[in-house]
Amino acid sequence: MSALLTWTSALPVLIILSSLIPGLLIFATPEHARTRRTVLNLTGIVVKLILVGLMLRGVSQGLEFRFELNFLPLAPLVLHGDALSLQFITLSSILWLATTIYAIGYLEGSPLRSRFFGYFSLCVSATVGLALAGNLVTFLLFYELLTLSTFPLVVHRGTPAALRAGRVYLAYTLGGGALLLMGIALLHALIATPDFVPGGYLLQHIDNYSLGFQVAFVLMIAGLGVKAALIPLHSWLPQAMVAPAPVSALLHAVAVVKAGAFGIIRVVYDVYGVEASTLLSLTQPLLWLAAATMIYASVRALQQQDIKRRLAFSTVSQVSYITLGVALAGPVAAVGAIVHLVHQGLMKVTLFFCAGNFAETLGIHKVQEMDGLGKRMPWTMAAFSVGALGMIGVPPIAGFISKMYLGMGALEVDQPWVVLVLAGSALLNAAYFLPLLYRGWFGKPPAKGWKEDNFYGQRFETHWMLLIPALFTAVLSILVGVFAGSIFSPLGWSELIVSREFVQ
Amino acid sequence: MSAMQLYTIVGAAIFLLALHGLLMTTDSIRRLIAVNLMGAGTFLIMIALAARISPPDPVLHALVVTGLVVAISATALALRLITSAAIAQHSQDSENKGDGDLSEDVKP
Amino acid sequence: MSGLVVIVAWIFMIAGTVFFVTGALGLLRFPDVYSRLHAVTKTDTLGLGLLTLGLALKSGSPGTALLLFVIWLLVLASGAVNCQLLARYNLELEARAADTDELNRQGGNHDV
Amino acid sequence: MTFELMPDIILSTLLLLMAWGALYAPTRHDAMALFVAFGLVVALIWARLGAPDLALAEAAIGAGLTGVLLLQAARLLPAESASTEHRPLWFRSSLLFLLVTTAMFASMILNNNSLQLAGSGISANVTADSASLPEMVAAAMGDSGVGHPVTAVLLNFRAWDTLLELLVLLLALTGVRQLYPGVNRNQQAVANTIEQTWPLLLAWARFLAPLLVLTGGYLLWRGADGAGGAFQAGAMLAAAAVILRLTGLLPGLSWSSLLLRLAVNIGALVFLSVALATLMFGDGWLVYPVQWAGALIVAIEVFATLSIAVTLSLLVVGEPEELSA
Amino acid sequence: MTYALVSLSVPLFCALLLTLAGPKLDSRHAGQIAIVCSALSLVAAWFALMQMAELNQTILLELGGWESGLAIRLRLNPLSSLLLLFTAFMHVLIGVYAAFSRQGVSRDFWPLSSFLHGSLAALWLSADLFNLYITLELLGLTAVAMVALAGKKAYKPAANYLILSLVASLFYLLGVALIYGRYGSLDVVLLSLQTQSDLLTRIALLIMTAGLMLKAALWPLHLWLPAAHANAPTAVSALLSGLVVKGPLFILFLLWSEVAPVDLAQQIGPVLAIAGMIALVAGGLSAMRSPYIKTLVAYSTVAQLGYAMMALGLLLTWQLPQMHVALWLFVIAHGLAKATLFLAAGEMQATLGTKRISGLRGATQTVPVAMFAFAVAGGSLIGLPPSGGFLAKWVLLQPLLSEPQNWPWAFGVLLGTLVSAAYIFRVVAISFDRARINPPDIRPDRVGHWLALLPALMVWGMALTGDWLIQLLAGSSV
Repeated sequence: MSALLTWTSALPVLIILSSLIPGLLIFATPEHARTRRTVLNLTGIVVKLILVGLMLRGVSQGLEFRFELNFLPLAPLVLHGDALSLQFITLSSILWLATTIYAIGYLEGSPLRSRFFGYFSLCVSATVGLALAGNLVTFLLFYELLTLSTFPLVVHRGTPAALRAGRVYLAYTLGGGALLLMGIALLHALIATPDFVPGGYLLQHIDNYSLGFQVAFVLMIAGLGVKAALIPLHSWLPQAMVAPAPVSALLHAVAVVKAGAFGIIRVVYDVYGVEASTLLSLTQPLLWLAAATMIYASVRALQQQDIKRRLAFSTVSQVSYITLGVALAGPVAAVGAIVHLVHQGLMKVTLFFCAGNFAETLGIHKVQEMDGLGKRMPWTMAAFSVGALGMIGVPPIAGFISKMYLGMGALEVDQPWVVLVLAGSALLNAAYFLPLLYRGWFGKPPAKGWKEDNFYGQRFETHWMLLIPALFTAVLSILVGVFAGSIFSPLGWSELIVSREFVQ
Repeated sequence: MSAMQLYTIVGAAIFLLALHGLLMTTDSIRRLIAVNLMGAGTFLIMIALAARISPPDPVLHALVVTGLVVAISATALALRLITSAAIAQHSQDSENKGDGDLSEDVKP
Repeated sequence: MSGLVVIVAWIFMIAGTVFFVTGALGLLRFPDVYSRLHAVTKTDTLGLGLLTLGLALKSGSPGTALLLFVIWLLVLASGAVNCQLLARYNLELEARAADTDELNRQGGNHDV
Repeated sequence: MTFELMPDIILSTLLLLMAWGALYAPTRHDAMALFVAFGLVVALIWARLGAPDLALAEAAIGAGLTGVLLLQAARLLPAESASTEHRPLWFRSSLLFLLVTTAMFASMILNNNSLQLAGSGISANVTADSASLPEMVAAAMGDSGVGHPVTAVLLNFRAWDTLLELLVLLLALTGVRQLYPGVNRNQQAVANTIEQTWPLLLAWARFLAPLLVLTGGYLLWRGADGAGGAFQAGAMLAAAAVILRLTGLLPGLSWSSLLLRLAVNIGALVFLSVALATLMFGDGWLVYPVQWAGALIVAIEVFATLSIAVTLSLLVVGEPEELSA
Repeated sequence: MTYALVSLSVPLFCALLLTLAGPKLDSRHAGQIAIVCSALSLVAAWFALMQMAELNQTILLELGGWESGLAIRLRLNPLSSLLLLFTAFMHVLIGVYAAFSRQGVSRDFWPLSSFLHGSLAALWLSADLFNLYITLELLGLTAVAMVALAGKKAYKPAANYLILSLVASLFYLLGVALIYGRYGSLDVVLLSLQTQSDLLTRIALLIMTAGLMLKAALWPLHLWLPAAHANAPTAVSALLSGLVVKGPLFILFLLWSEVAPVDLAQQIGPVLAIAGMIALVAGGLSAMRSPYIKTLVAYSTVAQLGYAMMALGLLLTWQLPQMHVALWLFVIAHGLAKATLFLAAGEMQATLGTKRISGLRGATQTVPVAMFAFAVAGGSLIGLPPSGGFLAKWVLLQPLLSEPQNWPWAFGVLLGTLVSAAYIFRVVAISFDRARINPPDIRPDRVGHWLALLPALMVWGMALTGDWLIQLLAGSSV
């Protein structure tokens, strides 16, 4: 307990509390106290950003941030801020800022906003806790809390359709959580639960527990695969589209999906280690699974008529890029995977914000209804195009860089067929994104006007709180792409992580 | 075949017969009688065991006395419960016949 | 001398049991409640008297003899009282049954 | 060998027949009557097996009070619904199963002598060194404070069981009291007593009651060094109270009177305070100082008898308004 | 040992005084006295636990000072002291709820709950077979009397419960008689040295196990439980499910881990474990199908006891003493979680005026705190980290997963988790339905809801003391 005294051990806890405490306070604020709720939200975000900045500076100077609380015998609760977790935290904090502003605008005047924002901040604190987790048991703890805090968001509207989607979501995520628990318990039974060690800590036990490790790996990947939306376990994601736009943005760009991917990165790099996983021949099947997910999801995206469902399937395929990069088990591919975690987050959030704007302002849900959108909402359409092009991999937007690194990584570990898959997937991305852009910019607006036309004739094309976040993340994904070379860009930071990962 | 063996077997026979009676009958009073018979069977076995030595084993006798008091107090409670349940059921039926079944769950 | 006493005791006891058996037979054979009551109580008291007399003789000690005698007195009293009570109760039952029949016949069976 | 077993065989067959009757007699009244008779035969068998105080307790509690309870319940209960005339097929087949299990148990008892039933008595049981429990009891009788071994076991060696026993009685009464929540005093009591008690019955009750109280007191006193004790004495006094209550001679005591509540609780209270006293001042929980052991046991027994008698009579003939708080 | 005895006798004295006071005290004052007594007993139990923690070896006490075998033997080991503390803690929690929630309880609830506390304490401490019979009987009668508190509708289930409880006790008594006949001693410690696995001991132990399984409503013999627990008053059903069913389980554990010879225990182990697994699934399925809230919670008791039975079965099959840590962690975590489930269910039933689960639509808005308590307690039943249920499941899983041939049992635990998740989230999902909200009849009783939440927070707080609990329990193998 004495570890609490030094500020380096207190910082991780403070980061989690910085979103937990405002969340609990928001639960208590009555529905009409709109300003107090917004103030609480914003202070929470600002404090978290400051703390994350502090930790960023500390980690780059090589400080050690570690907090420990005994929980299970040989498996204490450990919060450890290392380079990988920091990247994920910075991503989630920034996107939490954008999504909160967007949500305040989006939910203007709708009921139960205290409950929504309460669970919203609980969800973010679970994500941050998950990122900071120092060993598998702490990871499991925050993984399950993430499920519990996101379920009320998915069923926020309370309609029968939302409840059905919520039940499917719960069935998958709780099932996944149970599998993950089994995997972690199996590992704990074999070799207890030490902290995450860059390069993995299973190598020396590999000869006497190889079967146990393989089964544990399959269980854990299955458990994490539910949230990372790998092939057989992905169908909850499109159905969760029934939730309000900020929730789908949060789920698909910041919290749930990324938690799954982040978990896979942790398990492969910091538990098994690249060497052990190749020895146990685990990476190859994972590679095939990721590739299959990429192609299958892109094809399914083509068939979707609803914009948000199309974006959902595109997320399923994009996240499997990360799994692909991890499964390639090469340093360059690893950089590609880790940087794609950030890039995909930025681009996908922009796309969801824009989809939300279209639905909220002009009541557009289907792809056919997007004709002539560029004239009525030029700024949102521009942000949408930036996101879409980034997804396809057009330079200088962020998507291009991660795909390039993934391709080079694949060549480095001489898996040429992966480059083909990447190219194919890029083509499919283009196939399902370009028609939207074409309709938006070159299509004729509907003769008898839009279905609904809110915010017409105001200074901005839609509510300013909906527009600003979309533009902010679009600009960010461009900047990240352009200044990829600098140290402070996600690419630079990923190279720092990978350099520590593959140093030995 | 000594007397103790005979009585142990008879005790067991009564126990099983009473168990059979408990499972077969539906009337509460008869099931209660069956339980009392089971008790008597068990106590008979205990006393047969006690009678194996010339001054019979006082510990077993003490156990049986305690068992008897448990039996009477439980039977008294059971009988009172059964009669109150039957009276409640009786008044409930007559009340229901009066104005239809009061559905107690979700309000219309 | 004790041999003689034992034989006499046995004779009394056998006589007692014979009375018991006749009482039981009476219980089975007699048609209505009152005669069966009569059979059981009368024979039991006499049978028990003979039995206790035989046992008292057999036991020899005056203490137990007195005790047996008191037991016999108690059974005698309780037998008589119970027989009387049961008979009276039965009478009442029959009287009540008779009224209800009469009521039924009189008012037709509208109140069934 | 079977000749001197003849009375036992007769009694056993009688017992089994009565048990069968008590379960499957056509009407409920016959079943109850046969159950009371069953209780008497069991008391007879126990007396024959050398347990006089148990036979006494069974006759008083098992056959007597339970019989009154059953008959009282029969009066209140509506007629029995399904008559058990028709015997379904699986009823007979389960009887067969019953016979088979009894035969198996009998063969086990007969040939493997693990219960030492056939032998002359318990050889010092399996481990030679430790004396069998009855021998231990006989050895420790000296400073147990009483002469009769059963009372010594009940009130000294296993005093904790008897204390919990008194609580069981108290609990049964508390349970029964829940059944009459709202009954208030002025409600016309469902006359337990017969409307117009016949003079003969009154006279008989007046004769029996003092006799019962006398025998109860004798049993309580005799319990120290012979067959008897708190439970049997309590049962006798309860029987006396039941008779007086049924014939209306004894007025109903309502639960709101402190006296009744004190009487019900006194036994357990005294016992528990003795236990606490021995824990605090003596040298252990329920460790009676040897020189006062006899006096302590008698004191406990007196209060226990009082509370048993009152509790049993309330259980058997307690009126609704007597019991409702 | 004196602390344990004080912790035992305080509730008994309180019960006697409350019956003595009778109508003089109204329900509120009686409640306060009862809560003070349980708190006192809690403090005494805490000191006993501290004494056990640092002594870390069993204290035996021959009652009445007679030599072992003749006298009844009380035993205090870390396990029984922990159970004493747990019982006292539960009584304080539920007592506070019963006293201060608007639903309230009748006056006779207080002496009965103190009796329950005393008889449970006597059961945990006793190490004498016949003494266990009497405490079992005391427990049964108190439970029946408390079920009868709920008024007319509860008399029939209470009568049925009493008859089955008597049958179970007589089975147990017959087994005790046979064992005494065979070995000539009633003391658990002495018997554990003498018992051999011959035919008679086998029969006696089987008869006793049947009786105890009927009393503890373990899977095949559980049919009386839903009716009895669903019709009892709210606070009573929390006590019944949380504590009363655990008494016979403790005796079953004592019987098979000490009294029975090792090879007999190893034979019954798999049977109990399989029965536990079936209980998990069968109880869960019937919970999912039941249309009423309280019946769902009652069936979930039957299911969760499946976990305990599986832990006991595996403990006996592999003779791994540290497995009993998982068993007792389950018992404690289940007790606390089930208390909140029943209290929350009772509060929702009273506020929304419906017994049915379909009537809970929109509960997150009409009765938010009660629904939150239900979800939190449900989380512990499922075993979501960092709750007590998770702790118990984690400790149970360790030996299962260490050897590949034990993995099917781990699959059973996984199945149990999914089934319990299904029936808990069935209720939680319905409560989020905003389309057809079922408006409350009366204003929700804020205090009662928060008090219902208290035990659930405790079970989630168990995570902090998890390590210490496991060390303590592991210390006392038996």
